Order: sequence, then structure tokens, then C-alpha cells
Amino acid sequence: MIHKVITKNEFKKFVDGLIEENQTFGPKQVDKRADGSGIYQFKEVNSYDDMDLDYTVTYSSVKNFFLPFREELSSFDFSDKGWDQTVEYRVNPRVIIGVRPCDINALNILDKILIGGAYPSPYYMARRTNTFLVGMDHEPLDDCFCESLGHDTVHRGFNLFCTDIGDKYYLTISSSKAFGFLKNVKVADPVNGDSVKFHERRKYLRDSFKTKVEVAGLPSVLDIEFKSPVWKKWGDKCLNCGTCAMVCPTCYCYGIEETIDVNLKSSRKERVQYSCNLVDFAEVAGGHNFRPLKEDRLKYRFYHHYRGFAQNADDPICVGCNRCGRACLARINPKDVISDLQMED
Amino acid sequence: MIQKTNMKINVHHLTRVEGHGNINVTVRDGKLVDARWEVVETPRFFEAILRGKPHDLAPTLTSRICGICSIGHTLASLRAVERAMDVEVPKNAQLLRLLAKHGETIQSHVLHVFFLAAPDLLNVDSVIPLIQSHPAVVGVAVRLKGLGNDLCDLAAGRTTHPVSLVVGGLSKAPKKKELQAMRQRLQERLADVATAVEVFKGLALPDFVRETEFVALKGESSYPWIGGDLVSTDGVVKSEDDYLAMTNEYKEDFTTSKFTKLSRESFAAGALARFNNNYEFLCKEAKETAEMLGLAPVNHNPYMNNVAQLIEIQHVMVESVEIIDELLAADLDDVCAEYEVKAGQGVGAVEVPRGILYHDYTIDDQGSITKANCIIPTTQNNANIHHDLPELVTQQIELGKSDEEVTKLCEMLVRAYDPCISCSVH
Amino acid sequence: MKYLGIDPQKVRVGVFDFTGCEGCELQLANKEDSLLDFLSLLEVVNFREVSSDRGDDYDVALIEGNISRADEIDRLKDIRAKAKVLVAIGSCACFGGVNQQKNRFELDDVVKEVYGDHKVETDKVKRIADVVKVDLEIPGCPVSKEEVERIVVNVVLGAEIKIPKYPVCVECKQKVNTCVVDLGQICLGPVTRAGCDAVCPSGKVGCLGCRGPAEDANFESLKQILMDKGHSDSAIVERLRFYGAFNGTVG
Amino acid sequence: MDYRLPKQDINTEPFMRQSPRYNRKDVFMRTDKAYKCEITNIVELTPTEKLFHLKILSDQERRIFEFRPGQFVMLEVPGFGEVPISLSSSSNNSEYVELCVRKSGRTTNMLHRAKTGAKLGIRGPFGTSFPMEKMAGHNILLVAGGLGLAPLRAPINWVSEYRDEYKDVHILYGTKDPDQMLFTYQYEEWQKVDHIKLLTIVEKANKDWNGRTGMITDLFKDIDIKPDDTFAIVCGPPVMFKFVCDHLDGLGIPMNRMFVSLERRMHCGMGKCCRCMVGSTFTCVDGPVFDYWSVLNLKEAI
Ligand SMILES: Cc1cc2nc3c(=O)[nH]c(=O)nc-3n(C[C@H](O)[C@H](O)[C@H](O)COP(=O)(O)OP(=O)(O)OC[C@H]3O[C@@H](n4cnc5c(N)ncnc54)[C@H](O)[C@@H]3O)c2cc1C
Ligand code: SF4
Ligand code: SF4
Ligand code: SF4
Repeated sequence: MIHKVITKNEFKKFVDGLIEENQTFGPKQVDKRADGSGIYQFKEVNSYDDMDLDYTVTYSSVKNFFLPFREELSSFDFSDKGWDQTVEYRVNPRVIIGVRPCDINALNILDKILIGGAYPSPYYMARRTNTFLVGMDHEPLDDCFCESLGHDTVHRGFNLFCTDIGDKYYLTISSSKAFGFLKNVKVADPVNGDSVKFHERRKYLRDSFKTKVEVAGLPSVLDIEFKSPVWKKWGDKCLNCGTCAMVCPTCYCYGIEETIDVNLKSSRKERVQYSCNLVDFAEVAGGHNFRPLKEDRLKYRFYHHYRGFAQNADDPICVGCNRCGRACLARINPKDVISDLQMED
Repeated sequence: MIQKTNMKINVHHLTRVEGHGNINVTVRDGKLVDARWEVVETPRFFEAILRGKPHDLAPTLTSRICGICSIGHTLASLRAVERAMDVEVPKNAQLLRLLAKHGETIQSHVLHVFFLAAPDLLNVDSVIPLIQSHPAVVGVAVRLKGLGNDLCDLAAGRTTHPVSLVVGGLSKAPKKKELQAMRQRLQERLADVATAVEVFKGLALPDFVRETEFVALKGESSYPWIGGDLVSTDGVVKSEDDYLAMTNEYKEDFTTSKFTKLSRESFAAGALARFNNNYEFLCKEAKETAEMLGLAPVNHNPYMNNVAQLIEIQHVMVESVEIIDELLAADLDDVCAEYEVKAGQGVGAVEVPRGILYHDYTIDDQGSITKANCIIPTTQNNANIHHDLPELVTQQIELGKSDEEVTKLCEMLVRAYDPCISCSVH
Repeated sequence: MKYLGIDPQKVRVGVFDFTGCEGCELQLANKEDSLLDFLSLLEVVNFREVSSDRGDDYDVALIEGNISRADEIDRLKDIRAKAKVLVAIGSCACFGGVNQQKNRFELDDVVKEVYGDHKVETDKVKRIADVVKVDLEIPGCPVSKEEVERIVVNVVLGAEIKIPKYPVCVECKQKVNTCVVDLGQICLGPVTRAGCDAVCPSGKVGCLGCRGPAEDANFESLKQILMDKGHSDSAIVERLRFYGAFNGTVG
Repeated sequence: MDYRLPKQDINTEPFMRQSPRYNRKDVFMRTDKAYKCEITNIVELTPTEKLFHLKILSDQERRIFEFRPGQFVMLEVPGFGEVPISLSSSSNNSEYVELCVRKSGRTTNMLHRAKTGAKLGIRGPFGTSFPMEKMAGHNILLVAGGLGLAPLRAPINWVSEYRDEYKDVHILYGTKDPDQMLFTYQYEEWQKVDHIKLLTIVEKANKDWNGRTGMITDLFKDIDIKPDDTFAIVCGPPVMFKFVCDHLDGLGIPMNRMFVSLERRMHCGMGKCCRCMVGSTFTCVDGPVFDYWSVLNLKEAI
């Protein structure tokens, strides 16, 4: 890991350079809520000024650049006698700018699951390795709780990370590509003052978290509270709309759909992002549903997030961005559900 | 030539038109006894349902009056609401609405000219056999119709029952990139129009003339589509708000659709009426096409409505390119005006593919509709069809035409008006 | 599918319209890029809106619109007797659609409002399933051509048809739309069956539920959420009753 | 100035700590591209179940494909779907695999209409297997309910082939009615040639049935079970295996010597789609074969 500093002016040049040469995505305000607050998403951008880099947090996460909502896994071409299967996982290289630490940590968790396991996903890998990721820190929102989960800072999983230290960015460079690109602009080695500012900034950010969630011991709390009435309380509110999983940076459960084209000559096999909150997630042929009730399904999402699954060494996969809590119309959010559960104890 | 003495034509649920209608003709001893156009469509009573509706749901609701000209209904409804409450619609929203309107005109006219009318001219039952016999023509039709639909999708969110046309403007504007791509497609597809014109040059339309009054919106500086004064070829001019004096609805017992009249016993609206009243505003290319196809104002052959439609397709395609150019130069971030709910009454007149459509609402101070009236172009044309029929049959029996020939000409006559029957019985 | 040793069977269809706007029928002729392929899967033996051919030998009858006059009942029963499979297409056929809003008024009153003293025959609006047995319902106002295509392909191949059980929000999120509830609107997406690709929310207007209820939909919760956001009960109910799809679940 | 990213970068970035275990393309293919096979034979077992013989077409792929009793494959019917199906044949049969499939939904209905010669795809094998070697030297109790005989047939084949290594072998098989009995043509061979004792029972008899009627546990009365020297494999619907295992537990067979095969909805077979989760356990990679003790420890397993 190499550290450098860059003035904000030079940084702008650097970013415009990246944008010029590559397909680039960055945070953009797309709407205003009824209450006046901005709604941001990662969108394709054409210049540095196109972006709202001082955004708070995007409504949907960057996950979907790596796990698209709908992705063709393969296609079949039929002939009278048989078929041919084509598998493609090439993606065009692209740049994403302004990704928050918790979002990068979320990608690291996905890496562990989708690349680290016994069956690495080539589709995910192709997207991950062909994305140049520029991270950037930010002041937390009132309801962010990534600090509680240790995901407020990030050490790997990006090409370049920028920490705002006033008139300069303190750069953490963790890929040769980033190092090479930075040769195009003026960067300097950090002097002592820069490092002091960097640490101050870190501390300031850490101290800014207003929402804390007690996560120690959560796996066993969840195991013990498997039959808790808390689930019904929240389950009754749940719309089972899947919004939480769709915006979540780590939810990765999916379904497969196969569709035959209208000409009957070919078909497509697609991976479709799913959610354990959706009614037929665990329904099997013949109609038996292993999780028939709203509360069963809601509980299950919490179970996955805080209890962890074997693939992920039983670690929580929640990074504490509270996107689900913000997006949920029913105001179901991790902090309240978890504290309810802990009260049960 | 043998004089036909007796003839009975009874077309039950005429095909290749939207909705249900019957043609009944009786000729006895060489004399026409009765010739009528009966609309038997089941009425849906939209005006009654509209009472008590929140004003912002009215466009969504009335869109469902007609599946073919749903954008037209939405726009007329919006215009009525907006004029009742004095809502100022931003310029760019107006342009986008017009673009959606043009998409609908293309889609609807193509459907009529190629899918519904052309089979008669080529002596087949439907467009389906033409896929094999006239692939080039079908190709043109499918591409142009696709273009119209995509233009609607782009400007209004969906072609049948638009989604983003809302009171005050548009809930969402298309992206400039998409507009740019559409502009290119519009220009490329003009070649298809040229092909269609070539095909039409070779087809003979029935030669039938009946002196008719034609009613349309009056263009001021351009071919008219949304709002403005009302004119007729008999010299009547009235304001939009005075639409009742332009339509004079009445009810006959044999039909579920109402009838209308103006200076004569009936009048015609639609592409030919617009052409006859606003020829001067057509673009250069469209005028050339008109000349090539032998259409000049004022033309009194109802079958020429098909030709007028083809000319309009070309005109709106050219105009759409101009609109897109204007939009590309504009800022499309805000295309919806805020407005205050207030009581009032408003009329919206819109030229939809088949003629002038009027919506008229009275709204209370809660923003709910208390009274509604909608007058549909096909309602206006129904009387004219009804009065064309005896004239056509009389002329044809004088020429000694067979039952089949007369039946076909009657059917083609009704189709020429491109009636939207379920719409007329809304 | 040839590779399985199964021959696709062209379906002989009749398309019939009752009280409605014919927008759903129109969809059959839309989606131009695959229209010719689509038509090659069918043998259209009766489709008054586009063809003068009036055959009686259809296997599948597609029914658009609802029933609002006595003669329609007879016509529908006749079609049912001839068809092997009867499919209700569109919200009008499946739920009564916008036309069922008439049922909130007295019949005499609606006739008088529109026709004055003229007599016009009309009945309360009925769904197709209220009159005859329906084998398959394809909701939507209008139906989505993609869905119709998918269903027809499966019918031709004799494969089971799957339609989403989850609500519109899923598709809406997948399109990375801004939630219109956040913008202050009422949206029925959370309780409405997906399959429309969230067209309405994608156009930034709230879903009105034309596709009917999603499975295990949570009406109480949605109503509570919307009321908490300041929407009136009547505004919510007005929307729930718009297409008649939720008449069984709301008062 | 150059900011252009390389066209394609299949190698990992150094910042990713988890370097992939496999990053060679041909290895990916095994999980994402199906082995193409041909249906060489179809045996109609009952009105709703058919046995398909599938031959992997490529010699090389056929050689790679090895499995153990209890494992399953993802069977691809292109255009219609991909479904998990237990391998029902002998793991020593390297010529073709046998899959016994019930007609129960979109994919399996189409499969039932397929003719000999049709091409399908399989991925796998996936999942855990029955510990056949560990069971050697002991009595074996194989209990199946309904379609449960399909996954059980692989261990049956194993036991037949290595018959000397096992002591007493019993198959207890129960179905709702006699028509649903699978593999009836093999019963004689199992009993006469392989010296496996087979007991069958149905819940509802018909006029042709002169065997026993009742619940599967009724059969336990007829055999002598030595709890400390017996391994059991139980396959069937959850209610059935719970019933049987609890009964065996009562008899004193340790829970970690009873094995069951779980069934959940699956879309990948690789521990990714999460559809098959039971509590925090993947049925596809941690199962489908579990010992009964583990099953009791799984949340929402039964
Ligand atoms: C480990 C395992 C072994 C199995 N072995 C056999 C066997 O040997 N023989 C047999 O007939 N059946 C077996 N099944 C069940 C079989 O997988 C289902 O019957 C089949 O998936 C139904 O698919 P469908 O498309 O016909 O049904 P649909 O209801 O149309 O299913 C749609 C999709 O849901 C999933 N799904 C639905 N039901 C199940 C289910 N019960 N299990 C897993 N996924 C499901 C599949 O991905 C399927 O494509 C096994 C299941 C598992 C998990
Ligand atoms: S928790 Fe909220 S966002 Fe998630 S499914 Fe339930 S209602 Fe939807
Ligand atoms: S706009 Fe409607 S459909 Fe979309 S997420 Fe919000 S509530 Fe759901
Ligand atoms: S969003 Fe709702 S109203 Fe709109 S098409 Fe879909 S289901 Fe119908």
C-alpha cells in the first residue's frame, strides 16, 4: 500500500482523465424526496462536474455493477437434433468513482462468498476485476451504523482511496493500475502535516457516528430468539416487497429464469436478483412453502445478515449502511429489530 | 346492364374496425328503402363515472376510453383539467406531449392504412396473408408502426395508456441520448414512407363523392393538434369553449352512439377534414406527396381519408424531427408545473387520429370532478357515415353493381373513416 | 422443442372483445421487432379487429373486456362452448377494469347522466369469470406484450406458465427508479403483482394496481404507511378500487 | 497521458485478498456450462415417475464425471429450467447415469415428454454423500418413503456391488398406494442375488396388493435391529424421516449413524443462490446428506 497526496485541482484533472478514456460511473443526485433531501444513485457521468461527490450515500448500492439485477448466464441455440450452449462473461472495463468505505467492505464480503468459495463465480470475477474503483470517505448520516460493524474504514478491495484532508486528498493506492494512472498528474509524498490531518480526519469521522448497534453475540442471540414474538411484530409490517435486499450492498441471493425466444430458435438463462423476503423464495414444486409467513421470511433475512452463513465463515454480512432501513417503506430497520431482540434476552 | 331490383345488405359486427357496428341496407324495386349505420357497442358511461373522481385521476381513467388513441384522450383530459384550474404547462412539456401525440398519429394511421384498409385494396381478409404475398409492404408497415409506438414510449412512458403525462406537464422527461437516437430513426424511416407512397400510387380508391362539411381545429401557424379555434369548410369558426355549438349532439334510437351535426345534416372530422381545412400548414414534403397522390383541398371523397392519413404520417414525422431539435437545445430537468387546486370549468379540444376530441370538466374546490362531457370524433363521424351510405348505395345500384360489390364498398366506406366505435360509445 | 423430440403446436386462436377499450387486443399487434415471429406461432381464425376471417374452430379464445349487457353473456357462453382454453386478457376481463367503477352508481342514474331520457340497455359490470369458467388470466391495463409472448411461447410448447408472485416493487427496484412514495405519491406497487416491468413507477407515477394483488400482499401495512405519510383513506381506497382488482380485499 | 483500462482483465487484481482457487477458464466451465448428454433410454416406472439413462457425450467429460452415492446433479432442460436430481445409478457405472424424475412442475413436465435421443445438460456432481466406507462392517438399514427410493438407489447399488463388506442389509420401503412403488422390477434381484432383505408396505391397498398395509414404522416390528452395530439411511419427505429417525433413536441407534437427504428449492447447487438454506446451512454444499444429529440442530429443518 502506497500513500500519496494530491491537490483537489489535480484530482479533478485525474478524474476527468479517467472519464475521458473509460466508461465511468459516479454519484449523481437523481431526485429530491418530499422532505427536500436528495436521492443519489451511481450513474454514468461525462465529466467531473457531472458528479455530486459530496453526496451522502446512494439509494441503491454499487453491488449491482457486479451482480446485475438481471444477468445472462448463458444462451442456448437450438437445432433439430440438439443445442449449443454459449457462456460469456466478458465485460467492458469501467471506472466507478466515489464509493464509500462500507460499500467497498461490502464488495470484500461478496468477494469472499463469490470468489473465495469452492465454486468461484466467473461472472462476478469478470465484473470485479474489470472495474477500477476509486473510494472516498464521507461524514456519516445520522442513521449509519457501519462503525458498529467495523466497516467505517476500509483497507483493501479498491484501486484507490481518497481521504479528504481539507484542500488535498490523502490517497491510498492499492493497485498498480492506479499507481500508473497517477503518473499523469502531480502527486506528492505525504509530509508529516498530511499524515496528522489524515489521522485527525479518521478520528473525526469515527466520532461522528450517532447510531450504534450492539452486534457482539448477535449470532447466538439470533439462534436463541428463533421463535421470538419480535419476528411477528416486525413481520406484520413487512410488505415482502424485497426492496431491502435490492438496495442492500451484500444481499446476493438469486433465482434462475430460462426464457425461450419468440422465434423458438434460442433461449436465455438468466440470473435474477431475488430476496428471501419474497413469497416464493423457499417454495418447492407442488406448492409447499418452507417459509409461509411474512415473519418467517423477514426473520430469515436478519438471520442471514447477522448470523452469517457457512460460505462466509458465519460472519455477519451486514456492513451497517442502513440502506434497507432508509428504503423500507414500513420503516423496518436493523437497529430497531436488533434492539428489540436484545430486549427479549 | 340489368337493374337490380331487390337488395338486402346486413353486415353484423363489421370487421377490421375498432368496436362493434352493423351496416343495414334494404333496396326494394330498385329503390333504396333504408340504409343505416348502427353502432351496437356496449356503452361504458365514462362521463357518469368521472363524477366525484379526483382531477388527477381523470386523465388515467379517460385514457381507457380508447386503446388506440389513449394518448389523445389523456391529452384532451389534461387540457380540460389544466384549463379549468388555470395550470400553465411548461413549454418543453408541451413539446414532449406533442411528440407523444405524433407517435400516436403515426401508430394509429399506420394501423389503419396498412392493417385495416389495405387488405380491401389487395383483396384479402386481413394483413396476415400479406406477410407472404407482400412482404415489402408489411415490412414498411411494421417498421413504421414500431416507430410510432417507440416514439410514444419515449415521450409518454407507454404507447397504449401513457403513464408519464400528468397534470402540469410530464412526470418524467426522456433522456437526450434517447431523443437523439429517435431523431435519427425518424429520418431513416422517411424512406419507408416514400415506399408506401409508391405502393399507394398504384392502388385505385373507389370513386365516390358526396358534398360534405369538414370540421377541424384551425391552425394558426402550423398544422393543428392540441387546442385552438374550431373551423369548418362551410365557413363556421368558433372558439374551443364553444364546442357544443360545433357538435350539436343528438340521439337516434337505432344506435348506442350519439350523432352530431353543424351546417348540414352531418359533418366529417379526421385526417381528410384536417387536410381540407389546414392544407397550407403541411410541410413541403407532405404537400408533394399530396400532389403525387392526387389529393387537393377541399376533397369530398371519404375514401381519400386513407391518403390524407398517409400524408399526415409523413408530416408528423418531419415535424417530430423539428420538435426533437428544439428539445435537444432545451433544459429538460423540470417539465412539470406546480399548481393550486381550484374550482373551475375547462374544455380540452385535441385533434386525435380520427378527428377532434373534446373533454369538458367542471371541477369543485376540492379538485374533484362534478360534471364531465366527452365528445368523440367517431361520434361526429357516425352521422356522416350514416348519411354517406344511402348516397353510395343509390349511386352503385344505378351502376348496376352486385350485392357483393356494394357490400364491400359499404364496408370500405365505414372503414375509410377509421371509426373507433368503442370510443364513440364511451 | 425439436431437441426433446417434441413438436411445437401452432395454436388456433380466436380473439374476442366485449365491453372495453380494445387496447389489450391492440397489444397483440405491437412489439414490432418480434411481431412476425409471434404471429407465426399462431393461427388466427377469428379476430374481428384485424381480420374478416370468422372461423369457429379455435382452440384458444382470448377474451378482452367485461360483460355489461345481456347479449354479451350469450356470445361469451357460445365462445366458451367452442374453446378448449379460455383466456381472460386485461384488467377489464380479469377484474372488471375501470369499467366496474360504474357499479358504484345506480344504473338508472348513469344512463340518465349520459343519455338523458333515452333508453339504453346496460347491466352491472361483470368479470369474465363471473359468467364462464376462465382457464388463464393475463391481467394488465393494457396487458404487457412481453408477458403475452412468453405465455404464447409456453402454450405452443405445452410448458407450464409461471407468472411472478412477488410485487411490482421488485421490478421497480431493479430499474433503479426513485420510489414515488418518497416523492409524496401513493403507489400500490407493494401489493400489486409484478410482471409489468414497473412501467408506471418507471414513468414516475404511482402504481394503480392494474395487475391485481401479489401473493400474500400486506394491505394493512401499506395502508398504514400511506396514511402515516399524510394520504387520506379515501385517496388510497379510490386507487385500490380503480381497476376493481382489489375489490375483494378493500371496502 | 494515458488513463485507459486494459481491454479485458481476467487475472485478479492484487487488492483482492481472496485469490480464486481456480482461475483457469476450463475449470469455470464445469460449474457454469453443462455437460451435454443424450437420453439413451427411458423407463416408465409409474404414471408420474420415469427413469432416464443419460450418457455424457464427450469422452473426456465422461471420464471426469465421478460421483458418490447421495450426491446430485443439476439437470438442465435448455429453455425450461434446471433442477436438482439425485444420482440414482451405481457410482461405478461410468457409461451412463440414471436419474429417476417425478413429474412435478415446469421443467420436470417437459422432461417427461422428452424422447430417447433428446439432449440435456448436467452440472455436478454436487453435495455431500453417504459415508459408505464408514458403514462397512456393519448392518445397514435403508429406509425409503415414496420417491425417497430414488436417492436411496445409489447406496443400494453400492452395497450390492460391495456386498461382502456389509453385514445384514435391509430395505424398508413404503408408499401411499401400490401404484407408486418404484423399481419393482429390481426387487427380486436385490433379494435373490444381493441377499438384501426387502420389506414393503403401502398406506392404502388396492385389489392387486396382497402385501402389508400400514405406516412404514410398522415394518420395524418384523426385523431385528442391533442398535450398536447398525447404520441407517432414511430418504423420504420430512414428516416421514422424522418419524422414522425418532423411532430408530428410540431403539437406541446413535443419531450420528442415521443419515437423511434433505430437499429444498435450489437454483445453483453451488452455495450461491441461497434458496436451499436451512437455518444457516446450505442444503446443496453442506448437504443434501446430513446425519440426523445435524438435522436436529438445523433451524427450520423439519
Ligand atoms: C438434492 C435434491 C435431490 C432431488 N432429487 C430428486 C430426484 O431424484 N427425483 C425427483 O423427481 N426430484 C428430485 N428432487 C426434487 C426436484 O428437484 C424438484 O421436483 C424439481 O426441482 C421441480 O422442478 P420443476 O421445474 O419441475 O418444478 P417447478 O415447481 O416449476 O419449479 C421451479 C424451480 O424451482 C426449483 N424447485 C422447485 N421445487 C424444488 C425442489 N423440490 N427441490 C429443489 N428445487 C426445486 C427448481 O429450481 C425449479 O426449476 C430433488 C431435489 C433436491 C434438492
Ligand atoms: S423489510 Fe421492508 S423493504 Fe424489506 S421486504 Fe419488508 S417491507 Fe420490503
Ligand atoms: S415506486 Fe412503488 S413500486 Fe416502486 S418501490 Fe416505490 S412503492 Fe414499490
Ligand atoms: S405499475 Fe401498476 S398500474 Fe402500472 S402497469 Fe404495473 S401493475 Fe399496472
